[in-house]
Amino acid sequence: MENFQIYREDRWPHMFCPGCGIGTVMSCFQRAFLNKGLDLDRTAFVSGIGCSSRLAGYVYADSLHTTHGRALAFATGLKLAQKDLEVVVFTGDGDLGSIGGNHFIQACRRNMDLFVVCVNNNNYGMTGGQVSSTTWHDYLTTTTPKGNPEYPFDLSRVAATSGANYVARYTTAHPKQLVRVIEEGLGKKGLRFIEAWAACPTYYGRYNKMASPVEHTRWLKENSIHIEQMKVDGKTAEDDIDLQVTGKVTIGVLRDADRMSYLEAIQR
Amino acid sequence: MENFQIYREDRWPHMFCPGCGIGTVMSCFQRAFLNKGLDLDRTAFVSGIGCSSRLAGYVYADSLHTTHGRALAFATGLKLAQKDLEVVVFTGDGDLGSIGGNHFIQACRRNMDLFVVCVNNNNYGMTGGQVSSTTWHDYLTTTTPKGNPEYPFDLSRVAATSGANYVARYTTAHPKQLVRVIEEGLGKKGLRFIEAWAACPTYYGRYNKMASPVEHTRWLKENSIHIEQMKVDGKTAEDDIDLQVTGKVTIGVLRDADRMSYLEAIQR
Amino acid sequence: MPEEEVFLQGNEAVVEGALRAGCRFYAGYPICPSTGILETMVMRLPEVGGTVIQMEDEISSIAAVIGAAWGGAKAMTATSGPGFSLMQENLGYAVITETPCVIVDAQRSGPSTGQPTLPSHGDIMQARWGTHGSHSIIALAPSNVQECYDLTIEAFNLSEKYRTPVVLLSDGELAHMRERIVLKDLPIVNREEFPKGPVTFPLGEELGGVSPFPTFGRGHRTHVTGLTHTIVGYPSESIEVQTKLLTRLIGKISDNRKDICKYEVHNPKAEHLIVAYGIPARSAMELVTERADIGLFQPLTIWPFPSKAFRRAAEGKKSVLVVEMNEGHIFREVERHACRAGVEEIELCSKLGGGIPAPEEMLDCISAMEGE
Amino acid sequence: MPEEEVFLQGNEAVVEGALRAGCRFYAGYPICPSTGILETMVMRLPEVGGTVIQMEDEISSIAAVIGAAWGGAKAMTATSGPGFSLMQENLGYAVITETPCVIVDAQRSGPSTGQPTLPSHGDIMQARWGTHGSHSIIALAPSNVQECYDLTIEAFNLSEKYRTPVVLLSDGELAHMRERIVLKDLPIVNREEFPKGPVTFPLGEELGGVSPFPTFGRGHRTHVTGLTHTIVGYPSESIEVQTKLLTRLIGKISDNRKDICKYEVHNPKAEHLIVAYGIPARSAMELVTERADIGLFQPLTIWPFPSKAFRRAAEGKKSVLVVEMNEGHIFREVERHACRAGVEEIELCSKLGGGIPAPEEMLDCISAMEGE
Amino acid sequence: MKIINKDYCKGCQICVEVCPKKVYSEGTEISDMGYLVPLVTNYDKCIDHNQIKKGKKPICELCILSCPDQAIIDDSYGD
Amino acid sequence: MKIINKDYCKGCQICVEVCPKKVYSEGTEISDMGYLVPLVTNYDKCIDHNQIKKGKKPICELCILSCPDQAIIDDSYGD
Amino acid sequence: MVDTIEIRLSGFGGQGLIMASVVLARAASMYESKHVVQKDDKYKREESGLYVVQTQTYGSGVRGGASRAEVKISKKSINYPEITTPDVLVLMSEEAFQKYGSETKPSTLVLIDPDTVAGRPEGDYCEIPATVTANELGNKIVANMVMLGAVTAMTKVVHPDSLKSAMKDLLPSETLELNFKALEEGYDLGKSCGFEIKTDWG
Amino acid sequence: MVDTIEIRLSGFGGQGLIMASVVLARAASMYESKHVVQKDDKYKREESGLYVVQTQTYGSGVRGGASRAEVKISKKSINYPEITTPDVLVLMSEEAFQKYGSETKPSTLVLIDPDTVAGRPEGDYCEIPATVTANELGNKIVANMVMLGAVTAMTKVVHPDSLKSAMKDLLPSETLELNFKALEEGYDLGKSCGFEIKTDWG
Ligand SMILES: Cc1ncc(C[n+]2csc(CCOP(=O)(O)OP(=O)(O)O)c2C)c(N)n1
Ligand SMILES: Cc1ncc(C[n+]2csc(CCOP(=O)(O)OP(=O)(O)O)c2C)c(N)n1
Ligand code: SF4
Ligand code: SF4
Ligand code: SF4
Ligand code: SF4
Ligand code: SF4
Ligand code: SF4
Ligand SMILES: [Mg+2]
Ligand SMILES: [Mg+2]
Repeated sequence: MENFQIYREDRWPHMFCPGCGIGTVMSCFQRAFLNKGLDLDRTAFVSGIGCSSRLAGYVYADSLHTTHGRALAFATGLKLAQKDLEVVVFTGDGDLGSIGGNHFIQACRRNMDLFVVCVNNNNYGMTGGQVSSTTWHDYLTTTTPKGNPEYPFDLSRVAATSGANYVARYTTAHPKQLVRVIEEGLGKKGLRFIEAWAACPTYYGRYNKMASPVEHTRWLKENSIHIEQMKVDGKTAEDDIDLQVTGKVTIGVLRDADRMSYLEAIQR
Repeated sequence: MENFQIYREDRWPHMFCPGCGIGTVMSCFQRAFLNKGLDLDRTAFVSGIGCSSRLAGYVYADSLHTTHGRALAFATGLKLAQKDLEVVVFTGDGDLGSIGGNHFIQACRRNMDLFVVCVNNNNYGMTGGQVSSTTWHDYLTTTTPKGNPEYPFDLSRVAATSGANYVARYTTAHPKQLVRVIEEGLGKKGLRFIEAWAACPTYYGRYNKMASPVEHTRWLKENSIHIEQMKVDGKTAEDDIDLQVTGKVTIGVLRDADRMSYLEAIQR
Repeated sequence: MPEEEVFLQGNEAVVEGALRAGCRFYAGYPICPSTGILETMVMRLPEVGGTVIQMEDEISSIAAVIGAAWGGAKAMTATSGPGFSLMQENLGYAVITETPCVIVDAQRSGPSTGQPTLPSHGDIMQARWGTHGSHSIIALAPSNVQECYDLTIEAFNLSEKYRTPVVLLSDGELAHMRERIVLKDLPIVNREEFPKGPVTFPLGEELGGVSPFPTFGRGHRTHVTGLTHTIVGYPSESIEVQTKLLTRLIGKISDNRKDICKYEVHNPKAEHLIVAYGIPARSAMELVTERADIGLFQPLTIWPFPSKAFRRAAEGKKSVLVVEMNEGHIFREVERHACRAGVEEIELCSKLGGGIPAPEEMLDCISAMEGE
Repeated sequence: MPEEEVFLQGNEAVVEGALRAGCRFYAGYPICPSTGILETMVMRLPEVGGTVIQMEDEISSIAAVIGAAWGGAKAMTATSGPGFSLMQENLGYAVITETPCVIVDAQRSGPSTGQPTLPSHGDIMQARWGTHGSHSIIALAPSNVQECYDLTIEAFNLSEKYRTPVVLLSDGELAHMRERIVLKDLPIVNREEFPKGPVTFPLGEELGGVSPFPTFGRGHRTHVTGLTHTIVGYPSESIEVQTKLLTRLIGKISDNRKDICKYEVHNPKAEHLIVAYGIPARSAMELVTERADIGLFQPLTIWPFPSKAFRRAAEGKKSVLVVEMNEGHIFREVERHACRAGVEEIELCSKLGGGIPAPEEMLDCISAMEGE
Repeated sequence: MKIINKDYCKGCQICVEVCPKKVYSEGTEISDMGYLVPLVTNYDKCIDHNQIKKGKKPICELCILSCPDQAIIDDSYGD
Repeated sequence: MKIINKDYCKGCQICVEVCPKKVYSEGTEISDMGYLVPLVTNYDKCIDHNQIKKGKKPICELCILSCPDQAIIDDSYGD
Repeated sequence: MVDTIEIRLSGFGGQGLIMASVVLARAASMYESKHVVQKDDKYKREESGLYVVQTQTYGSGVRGGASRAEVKISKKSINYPEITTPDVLVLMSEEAFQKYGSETKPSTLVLIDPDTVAGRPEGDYCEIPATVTANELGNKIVANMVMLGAVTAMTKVVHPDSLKSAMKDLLPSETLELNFKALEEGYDLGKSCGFEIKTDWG
Repeated sequence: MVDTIEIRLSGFGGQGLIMASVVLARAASMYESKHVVQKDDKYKREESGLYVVQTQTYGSGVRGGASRAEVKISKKSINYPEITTPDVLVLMSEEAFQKYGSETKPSTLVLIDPDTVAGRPEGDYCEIPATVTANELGNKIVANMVMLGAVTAMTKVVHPDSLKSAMKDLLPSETLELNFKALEEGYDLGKSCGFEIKTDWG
């Protein structure tokens, strides 16, 4: 299998730091996309601003690298103007969960027919490692030098509560599972949300005692717990609102519904 | 008991339409505020834009009537600059749940020490009855002449999932319960969210066969179900994401947690 | 399409103009006094196979419009002051990505929430300068319901021809005013599609700085970015690339003033010249039809300001009076050009607050000037 | 406070200026090249008992700042182009509610995302006109690290004195440049508190249109609104009220130009006059120190433009050259005033793209002008 | 006695609807503001009236809390 | 054979970490880009190598999927 | 004989005055002989048509508050769209009377609904019991059409048939009969009033 | 003898060149005799101090890419802050060499780290094995200080003690010893190189 079947090799090596989890998400996405047999000419990629949002520019397809936080709104217009185009959104925890939080929940509520991949590296990589809406409580960033006083969003639960049809979360320490849920999500309608936790060793890693890509990846593995395991342990998903009860982030398929999608609703 | 203990009688009669539910929320809030014995000189009111947001201007206290959707952000700054001031936010479903959705979920996530009352009349009253993020699926508004293709937010569940400490919902058909939860919420820390469903007979009512205030109020009563009753019926809260399973909106205290509030966290 | 005579509000005329121009996507958020456009679109656009969506705010409205444009649709949004402020960031994105689209700003009395139902022209300079960074923009200002229709079509045509966002500056008075108009069968400019296949040749080197449009989903595999980009669309941090890009983007508008700028001149030989656009131009017409010594220069294209035409019109005038429903926006343009054209008396007749300057008020201004 | 000599980046100097001016609240959102201000504030502000919060975006950052101002704090935010665009709506809210606050825009090369790490001056006009509706604003532009400090203090002082938002227009070069400066012990203007008790007497009738500030929580029971409001703060839909309000709001800035406007003139007798602000003023200084025939007018206050002072400086000049890192923002102001002052040759030396005009480039412009 | 302030009442009839004791009736006269102001026709049935009479605290107040216009007062409170 | 493209590899060592068969080792040489590129030292232990040898589909691929730089290919695939 | 007539209708929201003004304006604009469109040479056919501008004020948010609508009708092209002192002033609420009652000129025709307005202007006026008449017809909602009928009778600014054509365009068909009836009643009330304005086309 | 010296340090991110430039600039600015501050009469003490401007370029997002820092030091007030052709050019990566290697004048002192740069400029240059030296000292992270030492030796632009004072301000104290050592090694390497620039204060 060739590595550059959907990416622009003329732009390689890419801009991401050594060990940046975004690259792993790229690999997984490519594999799922190819498995699914989708057509690059009939797929468009939309992203916001951030390291993770740069991903769109590396796909050898039509891609719209937009403004910070607004990717889903651009994607909504694109999808509605060309309803049979597959529209994939690449975004980051800052782009989607901080400045873009409203477009995120509204798109989920509308169950807009978009496929969304959020690379959640728990901080703002692009601007140098500031706190984001998913930075863990008490963790260090350049703007929380004494530890983050805030609590993180559980982006996937927010998506599910807002109404997204399909919601799954894994980390880059789970590449094969990522491939599987991306593939599964690509086959569905409505809003499909894949949250991929990823290492940003350059900042989040460096400030939180996991400076090397390997350490950061290990941290991801150790701090995640499968939703089925949680059930076994007798915890409900609600417990992880602030990652305090379980101390870990839930992974797995968190919602798989079949509500009328936006396109279905307007085409009734 | 005097009617104008916290309101500016010099601005009476107020601007709200006959039978507008905002007025009922006013009455209930006044009662709870007085019951709680809070000091008007040490309470500030912040609101966004919309009929419901005009409420702030009627309270005889310091009040900041800001820009559409941003009340919580203004309130955050005010609270942090004067940490012992009680800050109350009045907002609407459009102001809070549509344009202001991001500030809403972020303030909940931060568990910012604010008391928030959202008058949810399921549409934009101020601008003439357009669809809002809480308009029911298939209901009519001036911008959904064939019925709303979208599904509504369950604002209270969004607040709870985002991390608000205290979340309660009632309708103006439940004035005494509203008084009770407002009073209860005023005594807590962190973000306290009261969602008050209210009639907008002029628009939402008129377009949806409940043109008179009385009909609209009846609709509110008939279409709500207490969370305890749901449990009895064997439904979980999740069922009402799109008001389809139960066909009704859940009322009651939906979350009552005791997570560290933002002020507590930064003052540790 | 056959012509039709109709009795419409300004907001409705905008919608009819948009439909005739080929608009097939509309995204918006309610705000007085532009709401009527959204509410009319919701009824009208689906009838012609278009799609309308009420978004969660104005930021996402213009974003959706830009997205739709890349999906191949002629697309539009409408708003008023506060919403127009929120659109500024993405307006700049449309500029740098050369996305054809139309933004209507039905101006109300500001700043901030101000007086939502009263008209004013306080957003004229904002339309030109509201987004950050060096750039150009096209903006048009109708003064009656017919022009609401005509200029909406013109806005779409210019946006397609120059691959640029175009702003239509209506106001609270025009929005709701009803007049009888003709839905004229005007020429329509359609998007020129980028040649088949991937985007390989220089963008924007054709057609005097404007390249054909590589619609998404047709195999062009275009990368579109708000970052400074090379002629094939890739991000670049080179100063040279940025200089070239901006020079072209600004030049494609300012070098084509002659084609872009529409204006009217009345009583060209009069010794006093009034400059007015929008509603005040109507009040001025009242004077012009009565007094031979008063002329009118009415820019229909506000940005780029028709500077050459204006300088011609201003030459030899005893005085130039700018009448505006703001604190003097176009006045600044007029002053520099009129001064360069040799006019000595250049004054502003400003109406602050949501009113419309009456002909008598203009006369007062002229008298005041003469009395000086 | 004792003076201190330090070696700082422009961003850090802004923070030190803010602290000395009494800033006790900061809300911001990271964006290059302004991020250093947020990151420095996070370390420094708590040391003096202040509060910093990183908000979810720029809209909420400026909102929090305005909220904090009403809570009694001197408050500030900083951003760059895209974020500044997002702040426009609430900037207008600060204007109409007369909220003292400071907004720093460390300008980068735009439009849109552009080149985040390169400097430019593409937001100059935006600072003046970016929000909708008729209004006024104060904006200052430093050209070195010392001025970053000095003018931040000046910005706070002016914002308190005139109860208005003040914009500090720095840029990507200044933000990161390090120079040695003195943390001078400059005079500080503190907020004048509204007399005890409810707000009953006319707002803004005192002090030449500026009223004392009714801080929240002190029993004033003030209603603050972005709607047009009467002198006691209640919403009004009257045209008359709006006219009065806007006349006062605009007048309190423009009528006090003399007090507000800071500028420098070098080689006042030279026959050529360069107009430059920010970094290009430094390049111009290089020429001015070498050539007696070249003078420099450097506005430190960009808005309101020091028009009277400039007209005085321009009178009798053979030529005026405006050097800008944009497509000619201040040029438009200069052209009208220079023309009115009788100058015939008025040219723009524009540097588009994230570079800094070198002294030699300015010389080329002068030569080109002479050669004409 | 429950008193409806005619300068504030907008005739929404919510008081008529919510009162469990049918204390209010629809009214007949149009106020200066143009609204049909209800009448207090059955005050003696009012729960709170009877409470107060007994020296107890009001316990119903549904009408007062529901009235959107702060138009209803009970002047026997606080006696 | 697994091949690491020296022009793309940034020496993050993730492949070394994730391979269950310890096929990769840390490496010794700095590439032109300035990174320490791992070595493929135990290819015969590679799960997928053995799969392909058996004519079966690759089932592991952890290294390829994990590599953030698209730097690893297996040139025996597709044979 | 005037060549331009300015009509102001004022009252409170819900009385349908904006609709009345739109009916009148549409009638004058679309159904009176040849039509004209402003400001465009190709389309300028001055023959005998009427120029019309209809405007209205909105209050923000508040429903049921003051409402005002204006129609300007002329044989000449209409530039300045606002009305300063109207030729015809309809007052249907006390608030409207307080606000606009005095903005008249000696020739202004003032129509007052005696049941919704308490005050009376200093000069001449005419009482048109529109609300009562409408009530009698079965629904006070058509008081606006009663007033419109009266205005038309007194000004002849448009032919009643034009009004009916406009009403057909604008009103739900099941309400047409009632509205026509109201118009006619109003027309009679207006005629009986004795005042009139002569336009040069009426 | 020059009255202004322009120094450009270039390489890739992570080599600490920005830190080196800040150390140098701070040393020159804060620790060399009398100090001066620009553009303010009250504070203008021209006596014998140095004017310093330090600038740098950032790439957006990409870490480990090209990095460049510049210091301009003068006895005169510094206006134009940018460097055109440097008096001293330090090259620590091949990419930097490709980009800046030719932006020199005949008098430019070019310092190359032979182990990280493959190419060589046309004119004179001096090889400073900074990375190897740093490695030998125990951590290649201090290659920047080796280079800085060399630059100082060849230009005398600041006294080494000034550099050490600046380093104390800027570097974690536990790393100071190693950094000082690197500086000194670099100083020796620089001295042994033979080239030099004479400033009028050096
Ligand atoms: C309006 C606006 N505000 C701020 C920025 C600066 N900015 C660029 S990327 C970014 C954060 C991106 O975070 P995330 O989406 O998590 O991406 P990451 O870099 O972590 O992958 C910010 C704040 C911007 N470009 N635009
Ligand atoms: C930026 C901006 N966009 C739009 C508006 C127009 N607007 C005013 S109120 C409102 C909706 C208010 O809805 P909600 O908060 O539900 O209040 P309601 O009137 O229903 O009580 C809108 C869209 C505005 N003022 N500002
Ligand atoms: S800064 Fe973080 S997110 Fe950005 S490329 Fe580097 S490692 Fe990845
Ligand atoms: S429009 Fe609706 S929300 Fe607004 S005042 Fe009227 S009834 Fe209330
Ligand atoms: S509830 Fe209040 S406003 Fe409504 S009818 Fe009764 S008294 Fe009047
Ligand atoms: S207090 Fe209760 S019983 Fe008495 S009038 Fe009011 S609603 Fe009726
Ligand atoms: S995972 Fe890829 S980039 Fe990282 S060391 Fe291995 S081959 Fe190199
Ligand atoms: S495919 Fe699996 S076993 Fe083989 S090298 Fe890669 S990670 Fe190791
Ligand atoms: Mg991130
Ligand atoms: Mg609402």
